[in-house]
Amino acid sequence: MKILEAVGVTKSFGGLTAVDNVDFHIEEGEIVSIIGPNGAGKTTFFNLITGVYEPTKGVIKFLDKDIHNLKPYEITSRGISRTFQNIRLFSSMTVFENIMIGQYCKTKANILNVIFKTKNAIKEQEEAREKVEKIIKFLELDSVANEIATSLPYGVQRKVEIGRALATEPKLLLLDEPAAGMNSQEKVEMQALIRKIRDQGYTVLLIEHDMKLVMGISDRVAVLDYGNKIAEGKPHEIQRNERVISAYLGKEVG
Amino acid sequence: MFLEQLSNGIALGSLYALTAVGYTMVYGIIRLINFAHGDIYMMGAFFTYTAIVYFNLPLVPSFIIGMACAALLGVLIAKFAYTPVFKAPKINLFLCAIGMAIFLENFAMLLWGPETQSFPTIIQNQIYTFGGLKFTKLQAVILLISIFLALVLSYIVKKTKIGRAMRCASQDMVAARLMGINTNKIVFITFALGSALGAAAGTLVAMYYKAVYPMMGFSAGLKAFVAAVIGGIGSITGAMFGGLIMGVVESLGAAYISSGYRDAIAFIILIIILLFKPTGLFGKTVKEKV
Amino acid sequence: MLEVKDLDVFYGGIHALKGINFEINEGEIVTLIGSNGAGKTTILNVISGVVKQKNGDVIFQNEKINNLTTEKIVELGIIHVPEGRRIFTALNVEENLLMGAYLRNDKKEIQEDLENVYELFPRLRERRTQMGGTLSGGEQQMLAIGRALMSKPRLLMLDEPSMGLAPIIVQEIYETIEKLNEERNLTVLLVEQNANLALQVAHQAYVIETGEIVLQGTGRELLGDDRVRKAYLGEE
Amino acid sequence: SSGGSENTNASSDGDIVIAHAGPMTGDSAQFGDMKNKAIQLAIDEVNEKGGINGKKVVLLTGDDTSNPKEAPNVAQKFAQDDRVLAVIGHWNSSCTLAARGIYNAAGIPLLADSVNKALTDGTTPTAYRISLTDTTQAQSLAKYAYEKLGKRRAAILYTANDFGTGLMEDFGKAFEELGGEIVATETYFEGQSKDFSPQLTKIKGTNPDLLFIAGYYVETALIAQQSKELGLDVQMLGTEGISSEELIKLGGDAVEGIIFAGFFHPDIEYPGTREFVEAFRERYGKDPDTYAALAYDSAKLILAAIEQNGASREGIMKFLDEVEDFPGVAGPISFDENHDVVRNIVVLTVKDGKIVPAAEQAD
Amino acid sequence: MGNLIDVLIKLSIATVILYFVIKILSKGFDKITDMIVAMDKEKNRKLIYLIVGILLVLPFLLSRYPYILRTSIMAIMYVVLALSLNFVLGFAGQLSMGHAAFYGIGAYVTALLMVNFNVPFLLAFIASAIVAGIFGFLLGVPTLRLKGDYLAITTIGFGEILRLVLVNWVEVTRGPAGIPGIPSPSFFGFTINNNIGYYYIILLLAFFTVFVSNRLLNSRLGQGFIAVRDDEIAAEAMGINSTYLKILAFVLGAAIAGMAGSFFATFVHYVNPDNFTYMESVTILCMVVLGGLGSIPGVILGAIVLTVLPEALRGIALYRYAIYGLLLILMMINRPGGMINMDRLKGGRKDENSRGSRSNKVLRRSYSSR
Ligand SMILES: Nc1ncnc2c1ncn2[C@@H]1O[C@H](COP(=O)(O)OP(=O)(O)OP(=O)(O)O)[C@@H](O)[C@H]1O
Ligand SMILES: Nc1ncnc2c1ncn2[C@@H]1O[C@H](COP(=O)(O)OP(=O)(O)OP(=O)(O)O)[C@@H](O)[C@H]1O
Ligand SMILES: [Mg+2]
Ligand SMILES: [Mg+2]
Repeated sequence: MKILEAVGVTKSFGGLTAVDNVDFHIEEGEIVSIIGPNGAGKTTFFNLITGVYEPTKGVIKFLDKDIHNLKPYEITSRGISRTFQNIRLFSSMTVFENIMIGQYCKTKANILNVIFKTKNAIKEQEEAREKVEKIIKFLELDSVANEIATSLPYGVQRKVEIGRALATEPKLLLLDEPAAGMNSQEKVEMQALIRKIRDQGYTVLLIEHDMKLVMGISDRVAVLDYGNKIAEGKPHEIQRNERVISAYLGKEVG
Repeated sequence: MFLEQLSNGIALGSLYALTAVGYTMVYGIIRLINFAHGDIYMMGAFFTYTAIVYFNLPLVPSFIIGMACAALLGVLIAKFAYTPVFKAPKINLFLCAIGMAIFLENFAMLLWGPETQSFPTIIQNQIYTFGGLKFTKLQAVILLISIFLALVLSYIVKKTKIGRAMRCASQDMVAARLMGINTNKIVFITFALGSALGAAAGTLVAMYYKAVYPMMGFSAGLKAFVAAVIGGIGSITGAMFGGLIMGVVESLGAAYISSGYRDAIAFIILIIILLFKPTGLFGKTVKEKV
Repeated sequence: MLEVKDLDVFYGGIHALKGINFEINEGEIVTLIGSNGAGKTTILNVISGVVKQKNGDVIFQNEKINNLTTEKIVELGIIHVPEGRRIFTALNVEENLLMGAYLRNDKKEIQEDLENVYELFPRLRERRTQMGGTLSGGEQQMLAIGRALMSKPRLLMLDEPSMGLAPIIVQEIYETIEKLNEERNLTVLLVEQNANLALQVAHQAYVIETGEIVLQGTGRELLGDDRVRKAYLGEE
Repeated sequence: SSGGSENTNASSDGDIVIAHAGPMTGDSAQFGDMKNKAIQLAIDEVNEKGGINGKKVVLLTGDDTSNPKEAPNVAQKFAQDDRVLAVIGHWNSSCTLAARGIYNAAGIPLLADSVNKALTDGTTPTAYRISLTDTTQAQSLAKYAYEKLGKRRAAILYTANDFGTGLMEDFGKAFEELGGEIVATETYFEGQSKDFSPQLTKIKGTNPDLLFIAGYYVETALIAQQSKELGLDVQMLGTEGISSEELIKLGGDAVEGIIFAGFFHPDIEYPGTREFVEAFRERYGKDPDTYAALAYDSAKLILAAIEQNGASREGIMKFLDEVEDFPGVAGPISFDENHDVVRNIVVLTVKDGKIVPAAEQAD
Repeated sequence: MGNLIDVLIKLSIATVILYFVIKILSKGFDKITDMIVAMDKEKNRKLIYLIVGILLVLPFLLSRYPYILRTSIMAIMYVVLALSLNFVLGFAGQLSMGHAAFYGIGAYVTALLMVNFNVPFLLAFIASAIVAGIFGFLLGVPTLRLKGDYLAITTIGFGEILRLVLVNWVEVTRGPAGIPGIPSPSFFGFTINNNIGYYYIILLLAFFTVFVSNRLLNSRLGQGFIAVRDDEIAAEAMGINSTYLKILAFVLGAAIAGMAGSFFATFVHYVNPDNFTYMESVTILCMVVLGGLGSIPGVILGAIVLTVLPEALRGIALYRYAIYGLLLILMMINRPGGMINMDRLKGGRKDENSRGSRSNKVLRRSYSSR
């Protein structure tokens, strides 16, 4: 089943068309990667899906419902969650608290419940804590759970971002360059982690410049260049695509 | 009567503009609403006043002394009160500036006494008419000076190397240093310049109203701030226009709506403008890339 | 050319660098590799004066530069492309590049170098008047490197230059680094996560782990080292 | 120049303590400063003669910064201090109104020169007023303007505080009752407004024959200058709030001919007036103004009360209730049953750069 | 000018003394902070009981010092006001500089209702909170579009407009003359007519405010506030409706400030527009930041210190406000996190080598328009 579908999506900034008439979809349970040169429009495409930008043209459907005019927080509560290319963790919070924020949209207590500490409010808070603890275990972040998130090394911060996104219990997870700034060994671990996440039943859409990771993990790869989708297919097909090689991969990988 | 009110407005507006230009310039560089700017303006006026009244110097040297002392004061303030707080959150700097404003007001009161002092009359007020608009000589001088300063400052900030360095320092001090920019120097130059401008404005206003007093900076500072924001804070030409717009709106508002709500009208205009253009008339919207 | 002696750095209670020693000869490419949080960035920050050490010295051309301010260090020709790029978001691309040449006064050569940078990164030429803050991640990275080149460095320190760049650009950047090194005798201190690439171009390499140098050798030597292959090159 | 006076003199047990509460910092500090100087002068004169019954008199000063929030704090501080026998102040009506309840509860006599009529509304019997109420002043001025000056079309420019608003309302009412017309009413903010041109331009358009300025001297001086510049050439009438030498320093030629009310003038001599003026001048290098004179008289009243009835709060109030035609430098002082002073305004004008009594006085 | 030297000498002495006082006190504050953070639940509860106990018997200890009692009442009232601003500034990170307006609205609503319509205090009190809350909502709306300095000036404008309405709308507010003769509050026929009574009313309100702040801070909403303050875009991406939270903060803050205003009106029996100026807003702002933005014990301490200090300094009359200004500056330099700042302790790794770049940027983002 198509979990996400984009039809004719376009985004212009003034004179610049960052995403140009892109058709795209992803099936439930897939890992799909978007690659392309720097400035091709990948991050912008993520921003369109998550409601940070509104498309200039086109339709984006999530689970068959049009989402292109929803606010980011509404889209998140419908089940799309993301990480950021430039890490954006909450700087005055610990790792635990950062991830706990992901549970915000899964809890319901309003101001009165909170002030009077109703039974339900306490209960849902407890449940949220348990879920977060599970996620922390899953990501092996136990040892840094009480550290201020932004004082940690980049690699760990990326993991925390993933944890935070998972905590919103998304149906579709968008990862923007999760392995950037990691060494090869860490990339291998990241690859394993993403696979593990998919095996838990999440659908994953990935932006990444590390070809080893992309090719090793993706069910399907889409390539953007100057906002246009210039290719789409299985990893091995993409690796051999002339246009992709000249625009993006360069000689070595190709 | 409309034309008369319009000239009143332009005259008043040029006073606001003059103060706002210095204000906005300091803001542009260190992103600090320098709440003490109004009080530096007051100190500048007092310095000139002291030179004239206590040391019997003629106007021009006194004026220059006033500006120089204010520049020095500005640098001292930046060095001892502001730079130590640069690393802390924004709000601390803001409070530091408020503290400085309170301090300067009371310091001036201790030195010169609380009462309003009369500023010697120096420029005789001739009246010029200009297509139905009436100006006194001093008003014309003030308007010309503020336009001139706005032009010169815009040029410095936009086109010169030091101006570019100023803009860099305002965005990222560490990165600016990595370019070889001596950011401390830049900050001090900015403050010296901004404070000298403040002193010039303060002195001209004191001459205009023939009065100096310790609290003169308070509402002037607030008004200049409003003018700067209307124009888009950080934009020098914006401050110029913001000041003029505010002067005119205030005068017309006082005349045709109600003098009691005069200041409220200025703020209402401000809020309306901000609702339509959240960064002021000339402010740039630098959207954050996600 | 540069000598780092017994460097100790603390962040609050954390001992981030524990007695680091190494040197760089003129004309060399030296690389520091190591896992996340090992202290690589901290070393560069100490050299460029952004972070102050507790103990130890940094000596550049036989002079201690410990106590110099960042801008003075830059004047000596030590240029640092920092982690996280730190381009000026409200300046446009060309203004950013010109800021790199802040300390230079040779107008004509500046123009030439500007052309060279555009040559190297045609993408930047296309984006000349765009505000730095709205560039894509990779474009910003190009801009940061280009800006550093504009300052005619004698020692160029790059912190993870390949991060976030398309493979084809990474190759180009490394080619450029080698070219500058060969043609202009530029000395380079390179911090990289992509150990494979870095070790290929490096004359000398150091492996840092939790604030200490645990291995050193030429690039080739380390490429062949088992421990390195296992820990950093992701080979089984 | 002056740096204001020191706050407390060291006091020891058994000293006689009276207090002054008023603005020593902030927008109106100049007024508090003048009053403090005058009170200190009166006290020092007594102390030079050996004090009262051998006891030294000491002044405590409390700064209310013109802020009605601070005034009660000052009041409470004095109220708690058993030594304080009486309080002179506050200068702002709003401060007096905010603080009077506390003085009343503590039974401390309060001698105020604030003009708002609510002040002596009977709810706080320990409060006395040594200046005229705004109403009385306004009525006298309206009558003078209508009958003596023969004006019929008055424009009013008033400061937006209780002083200005009260005067504006009462003057307008009285002037219209007499048969005159109020052609314009405009306002401004004390201490903040420095530009009056829109108001004046508008007033000019209504063609008045009198401009009544209900405010203080700084703004009145500016208003006079700006009306000249705008070509508004009309008789100006001011309040007691401008009777200060500073008016002329600030206003120069522009205030020449302005007519205004006062409670005091050095040339209108009563017993002690000349000595007071000279002593003040010698000590502070400037002429005393109305507030200084009234503050001096207040201090003298209290000191006389202590001398006669002993050092107690009740004794002072008893004295104030009974006093008749006490010889003040601003004229004889008696209080009516509301505790308001009984006196008339003097009409002053500026002639050749000097404040002089007007040729014709009010009756 | 003759006294230049004199003034300078006195101020320098004051600066040096202040500097050392702050240095010494800082140690104390750190101790307190450590203590609060390290404290377990049981101890915490005991300490709170102790403090509450002291607060409850305080007025009897002070019965012979009405001035101190009055100052305590004012201090507690400012605790309420500072905590109410803390909702907006500390929780939601919105720089509001017109907070005195809500306080003024509360005071005037109570004054008008009680004086003109003989409404009982409790009703007037509730009405004050509601009306102030409505204005909080109105002011909250533009903040959705405005950031940092632009928001600051807008809130200043709001405060000034409100004050001008109070001054000019003479028919209703009696203009600058203010409204005298506001009756004392009475509950079920029992009238509060001494300061001990007022003390307990305001203490109750303070307890209520602390309670609400505390519950809120430790809830999902409290965490949501912090997230929005740190990085609004990321917060939205995590499913947080930042619009709702910001407006909630404004409404809550305004309503509680309105309650404080209502209390003030009956306590002083007189309201006047001059009570609710821009400087008043600034004073409240200083209390929050000086105490420790976002930290409840910090804000409480800030309010107490900044109420008591000017009273304590009355003795030095003319130098009082100059020294107040100096204190602000020195505090910001020597103790940027405020007196008691829990965040600072949590992130205890920060020092001069800190990842300043990153965290600084975030703070910049929340308080300035970049
Ligand atoms: N807010 C904006 N305003 C103007 N231009 C923008 C904006 N955001 C992105 N762009 C431009 O749109 C293009 C696409 O940017 P985007 O961030 O989507 O690239 P990307 O594919 O993610 O690149 P990278 O791999 O380098 O991160 C770039 O050229 C960028 O400069
Ligand atoms: N400002 C700071 N405050 C606290 N700890 C810090 C700070 N900066 C760095 N550290 C710590 O110092 C150690 C070294 O950090 P550094 O950034 O130098 O590592 P790195 O090798 O560059 O890692 P990365 O690959 O993530 O860039 C890490 O443990 C890091 O958490
Ligand atoms: Mg991207
Ligand atoms: Mg690093």
